[in-house]
Amino acid sequence: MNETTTYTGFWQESPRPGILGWLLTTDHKRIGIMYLGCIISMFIIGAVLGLALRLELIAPGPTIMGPQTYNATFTVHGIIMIFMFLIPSIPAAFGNLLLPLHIGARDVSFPKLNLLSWYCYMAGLVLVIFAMFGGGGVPDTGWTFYVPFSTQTTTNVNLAAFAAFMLGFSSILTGINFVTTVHRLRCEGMKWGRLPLFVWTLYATAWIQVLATPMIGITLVLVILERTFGAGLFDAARGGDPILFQHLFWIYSHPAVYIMILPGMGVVSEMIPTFARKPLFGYWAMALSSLAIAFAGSLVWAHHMYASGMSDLAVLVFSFLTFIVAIPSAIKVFNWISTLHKGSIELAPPMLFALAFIFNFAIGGLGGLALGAAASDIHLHDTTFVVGHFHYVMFGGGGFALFGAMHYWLPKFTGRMYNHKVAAIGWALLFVGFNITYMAMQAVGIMGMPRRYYDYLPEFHTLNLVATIGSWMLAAGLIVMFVNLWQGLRKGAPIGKNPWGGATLEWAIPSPPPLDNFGPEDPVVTKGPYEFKGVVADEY
Amino acid sequence: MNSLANPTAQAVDNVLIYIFGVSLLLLLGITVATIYLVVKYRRSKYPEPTSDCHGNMWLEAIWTILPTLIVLTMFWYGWTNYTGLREVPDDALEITATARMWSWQFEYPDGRRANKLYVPVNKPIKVHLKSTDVLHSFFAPAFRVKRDAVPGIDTYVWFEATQPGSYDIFCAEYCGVGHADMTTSIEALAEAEYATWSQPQQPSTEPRGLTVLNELGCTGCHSLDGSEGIAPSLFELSGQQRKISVDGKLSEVTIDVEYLRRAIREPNAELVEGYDPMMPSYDDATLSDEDLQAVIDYLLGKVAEAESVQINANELLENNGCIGCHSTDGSESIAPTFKGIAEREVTIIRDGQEMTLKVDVDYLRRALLKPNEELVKGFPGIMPAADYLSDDEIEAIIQHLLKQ
Amino acid sequence: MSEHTHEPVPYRTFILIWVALLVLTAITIAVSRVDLGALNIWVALGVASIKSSLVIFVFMHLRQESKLFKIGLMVMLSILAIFIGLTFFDVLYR
Amino acid sequence: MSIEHRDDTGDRFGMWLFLYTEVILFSGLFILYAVSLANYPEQFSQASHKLNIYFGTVNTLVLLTSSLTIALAVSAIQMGRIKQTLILCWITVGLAIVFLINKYFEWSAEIGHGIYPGSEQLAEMGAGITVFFNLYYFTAGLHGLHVLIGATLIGVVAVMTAKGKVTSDRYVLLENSALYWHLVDLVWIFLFPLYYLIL
Ligand code: HEA
Ligand code: HEA
Ligand code: HEC
Ligand code: CUA
Ligand SMILES: [Cu+2]
Repeated sequence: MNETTTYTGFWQESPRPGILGWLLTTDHKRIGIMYLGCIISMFIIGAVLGLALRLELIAPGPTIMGPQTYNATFTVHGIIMIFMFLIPSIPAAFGNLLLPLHIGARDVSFPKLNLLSWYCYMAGLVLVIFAMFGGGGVPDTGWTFYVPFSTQTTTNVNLAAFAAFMLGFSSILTGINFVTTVHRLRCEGMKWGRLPLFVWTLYATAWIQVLATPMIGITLVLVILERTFGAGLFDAARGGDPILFQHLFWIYSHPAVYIMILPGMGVVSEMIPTFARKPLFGYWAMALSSLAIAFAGSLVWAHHMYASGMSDLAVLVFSFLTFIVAIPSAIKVFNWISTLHKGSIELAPPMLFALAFIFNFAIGGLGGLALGAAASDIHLHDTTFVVGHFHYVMFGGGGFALFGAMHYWLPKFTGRMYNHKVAAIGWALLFVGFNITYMAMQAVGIMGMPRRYYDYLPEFHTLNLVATIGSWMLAAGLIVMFVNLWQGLRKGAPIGKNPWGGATLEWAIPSPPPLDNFGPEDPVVTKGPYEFKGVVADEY
Repeated sequence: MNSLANPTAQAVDNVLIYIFGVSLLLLLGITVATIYLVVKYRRSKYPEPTSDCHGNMWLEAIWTILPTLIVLTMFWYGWTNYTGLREVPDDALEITATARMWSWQFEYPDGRRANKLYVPVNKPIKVHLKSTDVLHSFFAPAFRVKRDAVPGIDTYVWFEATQPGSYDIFCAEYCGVGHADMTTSIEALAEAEYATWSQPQQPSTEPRGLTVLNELGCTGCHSLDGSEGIAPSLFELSGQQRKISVDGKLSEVTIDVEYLRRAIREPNAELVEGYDPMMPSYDDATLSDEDLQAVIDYLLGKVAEAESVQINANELLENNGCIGCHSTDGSESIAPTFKGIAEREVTIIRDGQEMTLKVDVDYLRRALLKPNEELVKGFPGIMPAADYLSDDEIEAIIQHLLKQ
Repeated sequence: MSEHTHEPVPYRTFILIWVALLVLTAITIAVSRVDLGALNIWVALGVASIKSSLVIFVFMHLRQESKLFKIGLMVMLSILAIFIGLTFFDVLYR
Repeated sequence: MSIEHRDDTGDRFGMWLFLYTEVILFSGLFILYAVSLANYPEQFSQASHKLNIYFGTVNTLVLLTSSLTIALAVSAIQMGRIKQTLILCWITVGLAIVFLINKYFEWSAEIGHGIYPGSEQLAEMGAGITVFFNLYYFTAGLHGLHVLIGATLIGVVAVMTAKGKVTSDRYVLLENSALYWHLVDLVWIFLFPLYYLIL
């Protein structure tokens, strides 16, 4: 990079100066950065609550909190982690930062809508804060809002449900934007077969956001209406059906887990070729399996309900469909591993996260198979095994992918590099601590400890203690990682255009990117996203 | 997880072992392959990749078909064993479990109730699940069975204990503050012990009429001791005068056999003044003529026996879930403790106003029957009204509490 | 015209469609007064589907849009059908 | 980057995507309807008879006609007939208001009879009927909200047209509001037979 001294990038260039330049911006990169800031803050709040949960479970009986506090804590932990952290994480933050760059566009299709979606997200955030501190009591329904409990409890469920509604709306707007952008704004030469995998997964995710999210909207509105009018739509005594609520809830919330994991898979599919300097193995299989996951993932929601009292025929059908979703995931895992074959592998920090992703996701996903089988789920349902399963896929998968993305792309957007050694230490602590924590949770779940229990029988003590200790190691790893990133990205050594030797479009423009992304000329693409011949990594 | 050779546990364990086994192999394979490749093709050894292979149709086909076959076996095995959890052997003993915030009550075919699930060994047990408020879930880890109790919908589980012992029951569906405390146990008893347990404790000496009154739930509304509630007491009826209204016209009758017969067969034709027409009518399908006679005889003649009704207040507190929220040892989490309640001064909130009262019989009766009208300060208004208990039972509980 | 717009639809077409919609409305009401048992609901839904196709294809110009729009609509409708259909595996067989 | 970038097809596609989400939003209520109808066929038909079919029919006509006028408005602006466009838009808004007034009278009458979510009278009519009316109120209420939003949208676009911000070669805003309005009509096309016409 020649103009290092004068070059400023999108951080400084802006039609409006100062804070308004951010709050009123329609630039996808600035909106992405604002999302990222909020998401990481929410993650830290949620994670501290998670740590508190583990601390309570360090020994049987109330240790640091009573039952009501515990229930409120896991509810808020769950709502934050799902609706405010993981669902928007990669799509809204890195999707916004990268989607236009990846397809050679100057922005998304609807920049103003994009900003509106960030404001919806903020509104949801503020509402949750009101729900927590606004009197009436912190919501205590669990993130699942199951009726009839959620229509009876006296806590601030209405506000929390409305907050989730707003967050859903924000997610829908992002989805609409991304689908349209991918269809309409690909630059010249950017054929479907040349889209980076990250774009494919964002595209598949965006369809889920568009087609599934409204269902949670109407479901939560119904909960609010039930609470206000007492209509009894889910009350069996008045002709309603409480199990129907669960259908409506999971029709969204199962596809939502693929909103959480698909973009992560996309991130990993970017990093593995780059650090193996080899084209992604089975490009079309990878692209189509993303769509397959999105589609098949919409058919399996009732696997959360085998023990709910629904019909046995439904158990048969949904168990079958659940196993079908596992197949495209398996295809992805095998293709990632084959990409390594005969490559030239560098274990840079993002690659460490990518490899950890594969391992964690495999454990979580294979655990999902035990949950998908009808007989074994009857035992495992609503035990801490399920809690272990979803932390493996959501944190070990989605979370690790996000951290990987931060290590991989943030230098691009700040123009500075963090310390690689410290990053590796943070990663190791995180990886080991993570596995100790959640492996122990899975084990105690197999023994039969139910979830959402603040107190438990003595025979579950040892493993819970192990899990709690693991969570401290995890926390230490996270702190090391965040501090290192923060310092590196602000004060680290300046980097050139392409620190990793990546072949997608963003690596061909200066770091940080200029406000108009590609300068005056629109880019023209002539080769696939993983053709590394002739691409050289900059020294930094 | 005690490893038990009971049928439901075996059905589930087979599947668990199969799936976990295959998964472990897959995980091992994936991990070893990754580590091997990462080490072998490290950049320090291979500065440039030695292939730029874009993929391979055959490999893609293999790792589409192979996983498909694997998951299909898992699915099928999981499903067939699941049917084993759903098909109840014909000779099962049927017990009804009622879940409520936050306790379990088990009711046996003979009407006996308990708060632990006593079962004989080597006998299939079918447990019908009911809920009176929110979702709960019956979870017995040792038998690997679990099913939600859903208000208004009938669900069930079945299991068979093959060895005597005590096995945990958890509530596995989140149901509020007391969720983690909603635990009890299955007490599997050897046949002989179970036989003794299921003997009626006191051989019935009570008159037939009284039995019928209890069985049909009359005592749910009517007291037998003179205390008036939602329905007139049935205490010492013989010869009493009653003000009744027929089609809105008031008149007075003296209680006799005929009056009682009409009052039971067609209760709403003649209403006792001051009461609502809420009593169901009992035709001869539910109440045979003989039993009706027995009831009337009992009501008119053997009044004195009413006092012999024995109620064990301690059992009532346990079986009705009071102990699920109220402790007897002075600890307080969800609800005020019963310990020392008799000498207590309570601060209550009624209609938004705070006031302090001394605990007495009337206060306790209000607290039991209309718990949410006067809330003890600092506690949520979550206590269900105990109005399904008979007046006698209420009275017994109050007396018992005052002795605490 | 340019790539952004398409040919205007003549007023006459719209008015004809409107008349068709009114006729179909009359038909549904008429049919609904005849007892066909469980068939009633299906007839009502059938007529409603015809009416909505008219609205979608003509009033909403779907006819003139590219394939993408049509595929999108199909995807949405099949997902909808799946949501409703699979729910009935539970509700009808409980 | 915020250099003006024009892509009307993209804008319409975005609108269609938004309409999909609206359909799914309503479909939550339609699933509840379908399941309850399967459970309580007789009660649903009884309850349906309690609804006033005249209100329903008149509103159907009103909405179909408004759908026509807004469709005509799009053709009008394509042909550059601004004046006609404005008139057609305002007729549409007027019809929307008629719809809402009609709804107001219909609901007042029913609420006057003690039929509304959570009312005691409704509870006494038994499980199936209660469900029917709850669903009816929620669905029609949500639909009414959409009528309100759609009418506002069209009003705003009409004002913009009058000011020359929506023109004969730049009218995607009008097209998109029209699309939204047609959706409102579509939902009613299903709502009407499902709630008013079950025998
Ligand atoms: C990111 C989120 C995420 C992801 C990706 C998944 C993925 C999967 N989940 Fe998970 N799940 C959750 C988040 C997620 N889940 C959450 C949050 C809950 C609990 C919600 C609550 O109740 O609060 C839950 C609960 C849950 C249940 C209900 C448990 C219960 O409550 O009883 C079930 C049951 O079927 C299930 C199954 C699956 C399956 C089969 C997959 C599959 O997609 C997994 C596919 C992956 C693999 C199969 C592994 C990788 C492949 C290989 C290693 C190759 C070899 C594989 C083969 C040969 C098959 N999940
Ligand atoms: C993405 C999703 C996500 C993530 C990342 C986590 C992270 C964690 N969760 Fe989470 N969890 C959920 C989603 C998630 N959780 C959901 C959906 C539920 C279900 C809720 C319900 O039942 O309704 C749940 C429930 C749940 C339970 C079960 C409650 C119960 O059923 O009884 C437990 C118990 O241990 C737990 C623990 C933890 C822990 C220890 C972490 C840890 O990973 C957190 C460790 C991290 C830290 C402690 C942060 C340390 C870092 C800092 C302090 C930052 C410092 C920063 C700088 C200096 C810059 N969680
Ligand atoms: C769902 C929990 C719950 C159950 C079950 C329950 N209670 Fe309570 N009870 C409460 C709560 C909470 C209060 C305090 C608030 C109030 O006064 O209503 C209370 C108050 C009382 C009081 C007044 C106590 C005082 O300190 O003044 C009595 C007496 C009582 N309950 C008896 C019973 C009996 C007998 C039963 C069983 C038939 C029972 N309760 C079942 C929750 C419960
Ligand atoms: Cu009852 Cu949990
Ligand atoms: Cu799921």
